[in-house]
Order: sequence, then structure tokens, then C-alpha cells
Amino acid sequence: MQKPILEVNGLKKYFDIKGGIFGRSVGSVKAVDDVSFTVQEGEILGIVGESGCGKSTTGKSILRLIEPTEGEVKFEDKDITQLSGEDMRKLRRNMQIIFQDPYASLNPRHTVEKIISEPLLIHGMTDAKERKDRVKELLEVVGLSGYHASRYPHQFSGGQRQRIGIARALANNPKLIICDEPVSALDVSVQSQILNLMEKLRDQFNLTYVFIAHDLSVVKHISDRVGVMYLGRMVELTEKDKLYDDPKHPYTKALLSAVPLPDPDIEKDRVILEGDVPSPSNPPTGCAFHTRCPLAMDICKEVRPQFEEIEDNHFVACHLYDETAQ
Amino acid sequence: MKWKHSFLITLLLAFMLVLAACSGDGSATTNEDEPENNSSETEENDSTDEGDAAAEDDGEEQVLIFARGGDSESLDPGSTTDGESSRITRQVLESLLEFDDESFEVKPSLAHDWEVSDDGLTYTFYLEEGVTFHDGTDFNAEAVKVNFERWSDPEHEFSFADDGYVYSMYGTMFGGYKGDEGHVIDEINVVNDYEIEFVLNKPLGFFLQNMAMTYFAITSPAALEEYGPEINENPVGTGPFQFVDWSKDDAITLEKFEDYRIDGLPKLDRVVFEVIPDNAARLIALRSGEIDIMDGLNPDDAAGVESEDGLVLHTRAENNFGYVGFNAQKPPLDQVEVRQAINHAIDRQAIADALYAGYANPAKNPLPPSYMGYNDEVEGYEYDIDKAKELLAEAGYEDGLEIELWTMPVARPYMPDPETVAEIVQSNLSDIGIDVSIVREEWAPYLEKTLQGEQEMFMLGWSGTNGDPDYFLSSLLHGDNVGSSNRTFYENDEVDELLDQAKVSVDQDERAELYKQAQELISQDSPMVTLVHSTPVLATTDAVVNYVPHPSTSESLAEVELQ
Amino acid sequence: MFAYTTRRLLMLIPVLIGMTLITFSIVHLIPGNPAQVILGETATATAIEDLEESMGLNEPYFVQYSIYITDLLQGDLGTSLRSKTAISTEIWPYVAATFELTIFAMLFAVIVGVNAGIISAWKQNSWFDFLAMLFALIGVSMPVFWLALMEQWVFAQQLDWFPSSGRQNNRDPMQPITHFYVLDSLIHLDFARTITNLKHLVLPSIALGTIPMAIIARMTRSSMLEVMKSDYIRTVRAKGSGQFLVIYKHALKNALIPVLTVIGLQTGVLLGGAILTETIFSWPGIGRYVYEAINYRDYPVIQSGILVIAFIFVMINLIVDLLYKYIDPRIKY
Amino acid sequence: MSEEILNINELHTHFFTDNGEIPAVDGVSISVNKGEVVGIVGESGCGKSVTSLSIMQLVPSPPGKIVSGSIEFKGENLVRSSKKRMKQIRGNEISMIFQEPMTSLDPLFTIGNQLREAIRLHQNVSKKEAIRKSIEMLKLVGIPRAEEVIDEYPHQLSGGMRQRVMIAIAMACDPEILIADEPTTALDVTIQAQILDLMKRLNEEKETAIVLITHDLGVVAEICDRVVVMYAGQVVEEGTTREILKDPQHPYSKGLIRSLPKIHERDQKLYSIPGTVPKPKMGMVGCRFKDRCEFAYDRCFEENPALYSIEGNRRSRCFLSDDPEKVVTENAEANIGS
Repeated sequence: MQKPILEVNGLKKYFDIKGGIFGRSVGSVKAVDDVSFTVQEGEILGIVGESGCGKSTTGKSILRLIEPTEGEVKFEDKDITQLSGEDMRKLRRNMQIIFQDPYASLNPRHTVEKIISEPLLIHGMTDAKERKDRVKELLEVVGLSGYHASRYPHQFSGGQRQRIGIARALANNPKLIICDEPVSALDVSVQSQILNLMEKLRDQFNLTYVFIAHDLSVVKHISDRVGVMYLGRMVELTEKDKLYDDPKHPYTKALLSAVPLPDPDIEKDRVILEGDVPSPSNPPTGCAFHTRCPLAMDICKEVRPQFEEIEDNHFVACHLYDETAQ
Repeated sequence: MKWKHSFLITLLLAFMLVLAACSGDGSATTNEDEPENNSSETEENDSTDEGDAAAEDDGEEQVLIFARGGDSESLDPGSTTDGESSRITRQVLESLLEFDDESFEVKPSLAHDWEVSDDGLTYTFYLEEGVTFHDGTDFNAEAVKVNFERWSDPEHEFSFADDGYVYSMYGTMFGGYKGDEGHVIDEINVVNDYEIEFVLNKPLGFFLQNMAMTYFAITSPAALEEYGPEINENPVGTGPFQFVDWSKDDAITLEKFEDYRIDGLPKLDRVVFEVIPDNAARLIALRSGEIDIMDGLNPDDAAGVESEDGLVLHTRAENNFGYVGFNAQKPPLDQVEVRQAINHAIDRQAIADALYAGYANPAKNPLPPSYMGYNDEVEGYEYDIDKAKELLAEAGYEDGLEIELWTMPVARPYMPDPETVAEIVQSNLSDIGIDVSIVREEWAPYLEKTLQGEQEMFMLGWSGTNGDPDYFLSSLLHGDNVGSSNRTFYENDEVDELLDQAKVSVDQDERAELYKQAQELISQDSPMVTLVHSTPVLATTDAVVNYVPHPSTSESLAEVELQ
Repeated sequence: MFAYTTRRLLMLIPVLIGMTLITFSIVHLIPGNPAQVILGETATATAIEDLEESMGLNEPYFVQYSIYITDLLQGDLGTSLRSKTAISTEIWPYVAATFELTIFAMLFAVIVGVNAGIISAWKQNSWFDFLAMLFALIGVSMPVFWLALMEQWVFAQQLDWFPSSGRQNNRDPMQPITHFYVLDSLIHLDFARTITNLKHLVLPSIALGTIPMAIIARMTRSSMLEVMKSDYIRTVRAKGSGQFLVIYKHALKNALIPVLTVIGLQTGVLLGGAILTETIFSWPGIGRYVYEAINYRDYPVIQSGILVIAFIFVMINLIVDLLYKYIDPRIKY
Repeated sequence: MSEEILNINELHTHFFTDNGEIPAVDGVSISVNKGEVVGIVGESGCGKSVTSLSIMQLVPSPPGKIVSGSIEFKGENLVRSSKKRMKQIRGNEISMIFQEPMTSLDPLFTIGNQLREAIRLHQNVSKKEAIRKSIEMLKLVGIPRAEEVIDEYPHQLSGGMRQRVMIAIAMACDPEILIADEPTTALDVTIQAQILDLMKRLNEEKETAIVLITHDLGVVAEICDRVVVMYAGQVVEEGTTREILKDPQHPYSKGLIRSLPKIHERDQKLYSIPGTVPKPKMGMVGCRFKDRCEFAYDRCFEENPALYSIEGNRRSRCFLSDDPEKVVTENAEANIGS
């Protein structure tokens, strides 16, 4: 392993809830609540979790598309939360994002050429001819053809649009790409195409991905390491094989067992969790998962478990692995 | 299910509305005495339920509805110059004298007789006895004195100056207020209860005309005491009708004053003055029988009304004129030839025909023809382009010239469509090589700037109030009035002299002669193009009898009845 | 609900302050010296000066404004220059007249508009839909004064079904209590008069309500069509319910939310349109009051009148907001 | 167990749009037995949802219209049924739940109101009785605090809870068939597990047949007895769940299964089907899958493959399965067509 390209320490993002007669802040949604992890160069870090767990907010906070409330985000050892708007803008060429809904993120009135060349222009490629060539090159890289450049987004299928989104992200040779549910809107047969493309591009351009998804199979397939989030917190983070073969956190276990597998032969010992995910505006005290945890202990209600490395490169936030608690 | 119910309720409501409309109509029909008759002559008979109720209840109440375009400003006649106000106060209050039915000839009213001293400085009025105001107080000389003092003296207890009362018509007609240099009334002496004497400090040729104006009608002193500044909404006089109710911008209701000084009058039990701002809507109301008299008929509709069964067309005598004025001190209009040339170039008859549907006469004098001293011998300016060109050449403008014409932004009875008149003038003048550019200003700046002489040519008109020539000629053309009401900046010492003499003379024949001379001079000097005297038209249903419109716009309804 | 209402009410304060400032400024931008206009073309220069002084028009604007605001806070709307009466006492009959007309016009607009919109959406592309939308298009583009005159001509002059002008039969007027004449006649227990008064309301209400009616019809139709495509309507159908329940219970209530906005806004537009309607039908309402005041340059009345109209508009929108909250449980702060 | 209660035969549902006639469902035949769970699998646009809406006669019209074919529910052809009869059937004998629990409930009415409505539409019971039954249904689908929830509005509930409410509404009148159109797609996996568990339980307890429309083969494996795979408006393969998942015959089914990332297998190169799903249009010639199929040969471009019977109830619409000895099905279909 080389040096980490991205280091996230104690990241928090609280959204205020307005209320009362004067519309004051009466509380906050703790969308991301003290999350820390590192990403190595060339690595794919998967982040999984159910809706509302804060995985998307984490991704956007890293790029400061949402200003984090607290914590630091170090990109190549530089704390980007402290950067000025102008410096941040320059840095963005190294950090890109791909969104879930490729249609919503592409301006329907612009041609593909315009969409892809816009970031080029912003980052100083002023020569039109040069831009045009680059757009063609990028389209070919993502498996489209140069002649697609003059078309509009609605003329493409979902998978093709996602390819356009990827081409736009790649335009300025970024080092890090945050992938926010890039394949969840796609059909299975197209999903595999995009996943393969992304893997290919990673190898080709030595990219680093933070791959955010709710589909455990997809994350497993593409990631090197996987972090599991629940209610704004990271509950487990380790290499993917370790995580899938030997999950430590009860939530990870339940999550994995809930995934329906397209194989009638696998007999599973299914853990079906009771109830819903609690509201992030009013998370349970102690361990956020204790309300649904089949193994909850008294301490879980009161003390928030530390996110600790319990085995080599295997981080878990659970009192079951807390030696002092047991 | 809540919403299903609410929908049903709304449907029901809609149905009820329709039902209400229909059943209302139906019940009205059953009320009528002769339903067959009604159905056979729907058009002629004013057949709304409302109309019928009044028209057919012959033996009972006679209610007349008089509709006009705007509401009254104030029912205290002295405090306003508004014609819509005097129309009402004419019924409620009376002046010492009054005008004849169709002219400005004065005749007795509250004063049955009067005397003028030879020097023209003392006027003595003999008042009617046994007259009471509507509130029961007696009418006497003291009451007259209180009223006149109230208007002339801002310090007077009933002057209400602090409440914004200004008696501007008094100031205009009597030369100012108490203490002012031009104020003509020196003192008012109560000789006895029924005899009052006005002493002037200089003669005023139209003093008697003034005394007949509706603006100087006598209010009950007790009412002034009682209502204070609210007298403007509670008029109490000696007139044939007494005030009942005023619903602003809607209707003013008057009812018969049982103790009116003339027996048998008034004939109507009730008069309602209703406001219907839109001329077309007012005519519809007249046709459907909702109203009995409508003022302010569009000249274009007059022919239709005249030929329509059930409606009667009336005209008022001309009491105004519209004109195109010259700024006689601004080159090139300071040359009389130019002014005369323009006068010859404008086709008055065409304007009268185009804009007044024929209900207007081309004017050769500023004075309306019915006025004392009207000079019919003045030749006037024929529509003659060759003559005009000749005159223009004489003045040195054979190659033509450029000139500005300011057009009035508002319509007035004497000028119902100023924009079109301006265009006609523009086209007329282009025939003799004058290039006219039309200037448009808002009304208030228009009045202000023309007063300051910024204009070259402009459009305006004048309406009479007290039926005296002085009000027309002095105001508009006396050199002393330059900068106030004389917007032509016309100054002719000879004319000024004639007008001054006429103003102080008390011999009406002499006055007439002086005014005739003045008109002759004015015509020669051509300070303005007198365009037309418009004849206001109005309509009534044929049920209205004895209705005689007066040129001043206010006529008594005492004699009017409904058939 | 209480907190929401209170908060909405508090939010009115800056709006109201802004309103007074704007009305005051606009009124003073009207060109022309009011004294000159009041006295007309026959006035002398001294008379104009005197009047100016007595009206306080010589003071600088900000002094006039601060006096205006101070008075306003004490419920004093000033005195009309024309009638020399306190506006606060004079204005009520006008406000009541306009309110009465507005209420009936909106009743007409909402009842007819919403139902036409519903049926159009229900029978999309049918002849009814086609005709209703054609009428709506005509209705939107119809000049109010022309419609009003046509109504008078047809229904008052030719058919003689309804009176052409006024609020009541002026040959036999009634002693007003609230100045809502329909209500007053009911209080007097004089039902024949109620019918007469309602008949007076018919033509002006239709004239005034036609444009809002057309807009509401179109809005309801498109909103209904939108809602009819929604998942929850499909659910209701899947439950086996009939068309009526689908439309009048579920679709209508949902479709009404955007329509409500339009109703609120249209009521404002309608207040503006009232000047024309009130003039043609000689309805002595607030629009006429302000119109006459403008002609007369009666500054205090113009200010107060516009302020009152703006206030009514703000109030209607407050009511609409509160209705949202009532209809839609999802709305929070 | 083998009593057939629903038989869709050669169903054609077309959409008449500005761009022409689109055969969204192009000759689909599916049968469902009492108490059976049948999965209809396919990618978006394959016609699976339109098929389910056709059963309920809820295809938005215009532009949609059932052009031909029959849907027999216990011998009664629903395509020919009156509107009145359909109202009786919907929600009572055949119920349906939808993909989006977030938007499938009317936001302006309480849960209780909407549930009660479903009950009272088909059962002549008092309001009070309907409320009692509503609470009972909510408890049956595992909603805690049922007495309170009936007075709450949809936005106060989570997606999983709303889908339970939808199921409660659908099950309120004990239908014989429950059509579930992607019931768990919008839900998180842990919630999905709960809902699938609930559906399975209801299927077993109440013997309600379930037609489960999904794109997720995992969900199919979880609860379906039999699977129908659809592609571009047609059924391409049919068989038991085990058969389809373990031994797919049609190249599309094969590709679909191979392209899934597998959670319990170690690093594999993910297979992907090249190209994209063709948009259905009138008069397509040849196999719909031919452009993406690695086995495609001349015949695939010239003829339309029939649904060939393989063994038992297994069928596949591929010339590879066109065993001349087993042309029975083809002939049978030809007979129906004529």
C-alpha cells in the first residue's frame, strides 16, 4: 500500500431543522456523524448502507459540494475544508463525482460535446479544436463514438448517459472520483457494462474511486475495501473478503443475510431485523443500532462504541468487540 | 367523503343562485296589475320589476331616478365648483334669485323683489316671508347674512377653513375675500327680517347674475351650527326637496319637502340621483327602465334615442366653447397675420360634424349665442385656404413654418375627443404649409405649463356658470389675467378698457354694447380659434314630463312629474 | 397549526410596512400638482397656493410620510380632500361593496371553473373538454368591459332578466347595516329584497369572475390530468373504486392544491379588475373609490385605498396559506 | 395445487403514441395456479408492468389499449368484462401493489381512511366495523401501534411501513391473486427482507396466488415457485425458479444471470450482455435478442422464434431449443392463432 490519497477525519454534517414561530433551529439531522476513513491511491473504497445512512452526504461533503459541519478532509495531505473557493475550484479537477441519475445531472439543452467540454474550458483548455479532439477521445474511452458528440442527452439510453457522465468526470484527468450510486438506476445487463467500464478505466488511468452504493453485490464486486454505514456512522470497515466472509458488526451480518441471492441452493441463516431505521434527527443514544440489534447489551444503550481496529485492518464500532466492556 | 359533500353543497349553491334569479323575475311579474299588457309591449314599457313598481303606482309614490356619470363632491354648494354637486343642491337649497328655465335671465326666488341704487353700489333684496328651512328654522335676512359672511370671511365660525373648506367660486365671483383688494362686498346690512342690503365698494355689472347662482344658495344657520364641517353631507335649505341619504358613489336620495313655499310643488315624492359612470351602461339602464333621466348622452347615440319609442331626447342650450389658443406673445404667433391665417385654415364645421354628431355649432365668438351681448355681426373666419395662404405669405411665411400644438389629455363636454381635434387641426394646417407637431402632457402639468406660456398653440375650452359674458371674456382674454386664466397671453388695452367698463356698469344694455365691441376687436386680433359651442344632449323616458334642461347643467325638478 | 398561523401573521409585518412605503411613493409619483387639478382650468394662482398650503402638500415627502405612518398606527387613514370626511369612516361601504362583489365573483369562478376543469379532465378530448377549453381561452382573452357591456345589452336591455347597474333598487333603498346588502336584507328578513339584491350581483359577478373562472378551469384541468396519472390514483382504482370517488375524493383534493394558489392570485387580479367592472355596473366599490380619488388627486384616499386593496390581497393569500395547511397535512413550517 | 385461476393468452397491449403504435406487450401467455407464486422477470421496458396492469384493466388509456388476447380469471375473460364487473374484481378478487410505496398512497388522507375505503367498497360493513377490520389488517402486516397509525398520514410513515399499508389494503378483502409490481425495489435490503417475508407468509397462510413482477433475480429466488422471463414485450423463457436460475436455456436468461455480481463468489470477471434493449416496435422481424446474442445465426434474423417447449412446463423462445421432436407447442400456438 502506498500513501493515502484521501484521509477523512471526524467528518460531520448536521442539517438544521427549522421550526417554531420564528423558524429557529430546533434540532439537527445528523446526516454524517463523526466518520473517519482513508483511501489509498489506486484503491476502490466501497461505502454501503441503507437509504438515509449518510453515505451520499459523505461523498458530497468530501468534494465540499455540501459544506461539512466539522472534521477534516485531506486530499494529498492538504486539508481541503480550509481551502478558499478559488483554490477549491482548482483542486476540483483532481476530484470528480458521478451521480446516480445520469439524466438529471446532464443539462437537457446542451449537446454532449458542450457538456463534456465545459469542465475542460473551466480548467483552462481554451482552444476549441483541442477541446473537440479531447471530447472525441473521451467518448471513445467510455465506449461511445465521436459522432455522439453532437447529440442531446435524451437521445441516449440510461447506460449511455452514464457513460457520458463518466466521460465528463474524466475530462480533466482526475485522480479521485466519487461514484454516488452510479449503477443503481440501470438495468442489470447495462449495470455490468458500466461496472466493467469503470474497472477498466481505473486500471487505465490509475484512478481512485470512492464507490457509494446500496447494492452489496455490486460493492463487493468492484471494491477493494468496504465500509458499512448506519445512521450517519461508519460501523465497520475492512477488506471486502473479510467483510463478506467474516462480518463482525451485527448490522453488517444482518445486512448481508438480507440480500436475496439468485441461487436457490444457498440455504441461508437469515437475520431479519425488526422495525425501521430510526430517524437521523433523533438517533438512539449509545450505539445507534441498539434498537434493532439482536445482540444488544445494556451498555449499548448508553455508550457510543468507538470505531476501532479489532483485527489487522478491520475496523468495527461495536461493544461486542470492546474488551473493556466485556 | 368530506369532499364529496362539499362539492354537492357548492353545486347546490350554484343551483340556488340560478333559481334566485329566475324566481325573482317571476314574482315580480305576478306583482303587476296587467300582466298581459306588459308581455305584449316589452320594449316600450319599462318593464323591469323595479321600473314597473314606480311607473305604475301612479296614485302612490312618484320616484324619479336621475342618472349621471359622477358623484357629487360636496353638498355644501359654496365650497365646491363641481357641477354634479350643484345639480343636487339646486333641489335642496335656494338662492336669493334664480335663472329662468332655459336662459340666464334672473328671476325671483327667495327674494321676491330687489332694488339697485343708481350708483350701482347698493342692492336691496326683499325676502319671501313665512319660508322655513327643512329643519324647521325660519328663513330670514339674518340667515342670508350668515351665509355670505361664512363665504367671505375665513375667520367666520362657519367658515370651516381648518377643515379644508375653500369657497373658491365666491372668490372668483366677488373679487376675493374679506380684506382682499378686489373684494366688492363692503358690508351686508340686515334692514329687517325680510329685507337685506348689500353695499359694494365698486359696481359689479353681474352682481345679480351671481345672486342667482346655485353656489350662493342659503343654508340653514341652525344646520351649520348643528353639523359643523359635516354640512357638506347634510344640506339643509329651503328647496323643494329635502336631503335624505347619500350613499357615496352610488346614490343620493331626496324627498319631497311638504312645507315648500310654493303650493303644489314639488310634484315628485322622491328623487334619486344615481351614479352610473359608463355612458353606454347608463343608456342601457335608461332603456331597461331602471332610470328615468340620464345626463351625458354620447352625441353619437342621440340620433338613436330620438327615433326610439319610449325615449325622449333633450338638449341643453350651449353654454361653452372649445378653442385652439395661440400664445400671442411667442413668435411667430405674435404676428396677427399668422394667427388669422390659421383661423382661416381650420374647418370648424368638419370638426363639429365629426366629433359632436352635429350637436355642436361652429363658433365665431368665445361667447355662447344665448348670452347677453353676443355679437352676431362679427364676421368670423371662413374656412378659406387661399386666404390663409395669402395671409401667411404676408407675414413672410410663404414657405411654411413649424409649430407645436399641445393637445388636452382629458375629454371635456366642449372637447369630447381632443386627440382627434388635434389631428384634424394638424391636417388642416398642413394644407397651408404649416407643419404641426403634437405635444402631449398630463393634465396637471398641462394646466400649469400653459399658464406659464410654454406652449405655442394649445387646446382648451370654457364653460359658463353665472351666465354673464364677463365670466367668458375677462377670464380668458383680459390682459390682467395673463398668468392666471388667460393662457393666450393676449393683451389689448382697448379690449381691457371695454371689459373693465362692462364689468362695473349696471345698465345691462350698456354692458351688452360694450361686450359687442370687445368681441369685434377680439375677432380681429384673433388670439384663438374658436371652434364650436357644443350642445349637450341627454335623454329621458317618455314618462318624464316638464323636464327642462338648463344651460348651467342644474335645473330644478320641482315641476317634473312621472306619467 | 397555531404556531404556523402566528408565524404567518408575524411575517405580515414587514410586508405591511413595505406596502405603506410603496403606496406612498407611487402616489407621489403621479404627475401634477393636486391643488391645480382639484381646482381645474378655471383656478387662479393664489387659489392654488392656498389650497396647497391647507393640504400640507408643501411639506417634504418624508415628513408627509412619517405623519402618514403615525396616523395610520392610530387607525387614522387621513381625511379625504374631496369629501373632507375621515377615510376610516367613509371607506367601509366601499370595502363591503367590493367584498360582496368579489365573493360572488369568486364563487362563480370557483364553482364553474373547478367543475368545468374536472369534467374536462375526466372526459379528456371529448367535445365537452374541447368546448370548455375553447370557452376558457375566450374567457381569458375577453376584455372585461366588452363582456360587461354585452351582458348589459343582452340580459338587461334585451331580455330584461337582471338589472344593469347598481347594488339595489334605488327607488326603494334599504337602510344598510353591514353594507353587505345581501346580508343586510337577510337581517331585515326582507327576502324579496334579498332576491333583488342577488339579481343585481349576477351580471357584475359574471363579468368580474369570467377571467378567473377561465384560468381556474384550465388550471384545474391540467392539475387534474397530472394527478390522475399519479400512483395513488392508480392505487385507488386498483382498490376497485368507481370514477366518481376517484375524481371527487382523491383527485380533486390533490388537484386543488395548485388550483388554490391560482385562486389566491386570481382574487388579487380580480381586485384589480374590479375598477372596470365597478365602473360599468356602477358598483360603488373600493376600485371606484380609488379611481375617483386618482382623478381628483385625493392623495390620502389613493394611499388608503391602495393600502386597503393590498391588505385584502395579503389577507387572501394568508387564508390560502392556511388552507394549504388544512388540506395538505405534509406542509410544515 | 394445480387449479389454474388466471390464464393470460396471447395478450397484446399496444400504446398508440405520436411516434406510432408500440407493442409493449406482444403476445404474452402466462398462467397462474391457485396459491402459486409466479415471478415475471425482465429489465425495464420489457412489458412486465404493462402485463400486470392489463390484468387489472388499468392500462392508462389513452394511449394504451389491449388489442387482442384474453385474460381469463377463473374462466371469466377480463378483457371483455364490464366496467362494473371490473370494479367488483379489483381490490376484491385481484389486488395489486406497486413499486413506489412513497407515492402510492394518497398523501391527503389518513391511512385509516384509505384502508377503510378499500374495505367498504367491497364489503357491506359499518364504518365502525371497517375501522376494526383496518386495525386488524394493519396488525396482520406487522405494523406496530396499528391503532395510532390509522389516524396518521402517509408522509408520517417510512417506506417499508407504507408498503405494508399497501399490502394491508390489497389483502383487506382476501383476494385470490395479489399482483405485486416491483414491491421491494424502492426499499432497503433489510426492509425488503421483511416485506418478502410478509408476502411469503401471507401466501402460505391465505393461499393467495402472487404474481411478482421484478427485475431482481435474487428476489425471485427468494419466494417464487415459477418464473417467466420477459424481453422486449415477449415471454422468452418459462420454468420453475430452480430451472431458470440454475439452468437457463434462453441466451438472454443466461446472460442476465451471468452478468449479476455474485456476493459469495470470489473475484470473477463480470459478464456483460453487449448492446442495449431494443425499443419495441411494430413489425419486428427475427428474434428480439438477436443483436445482442452470441449464438445468433441466420435463422434468428429471418424468422420469429416461437416459444418452444423443452420438458414439462419449461419453454424457451430460442431456435436453439427448437428440437424438431418437440414442435408440439409451436403447432399448438399456431392453432390458437388461427
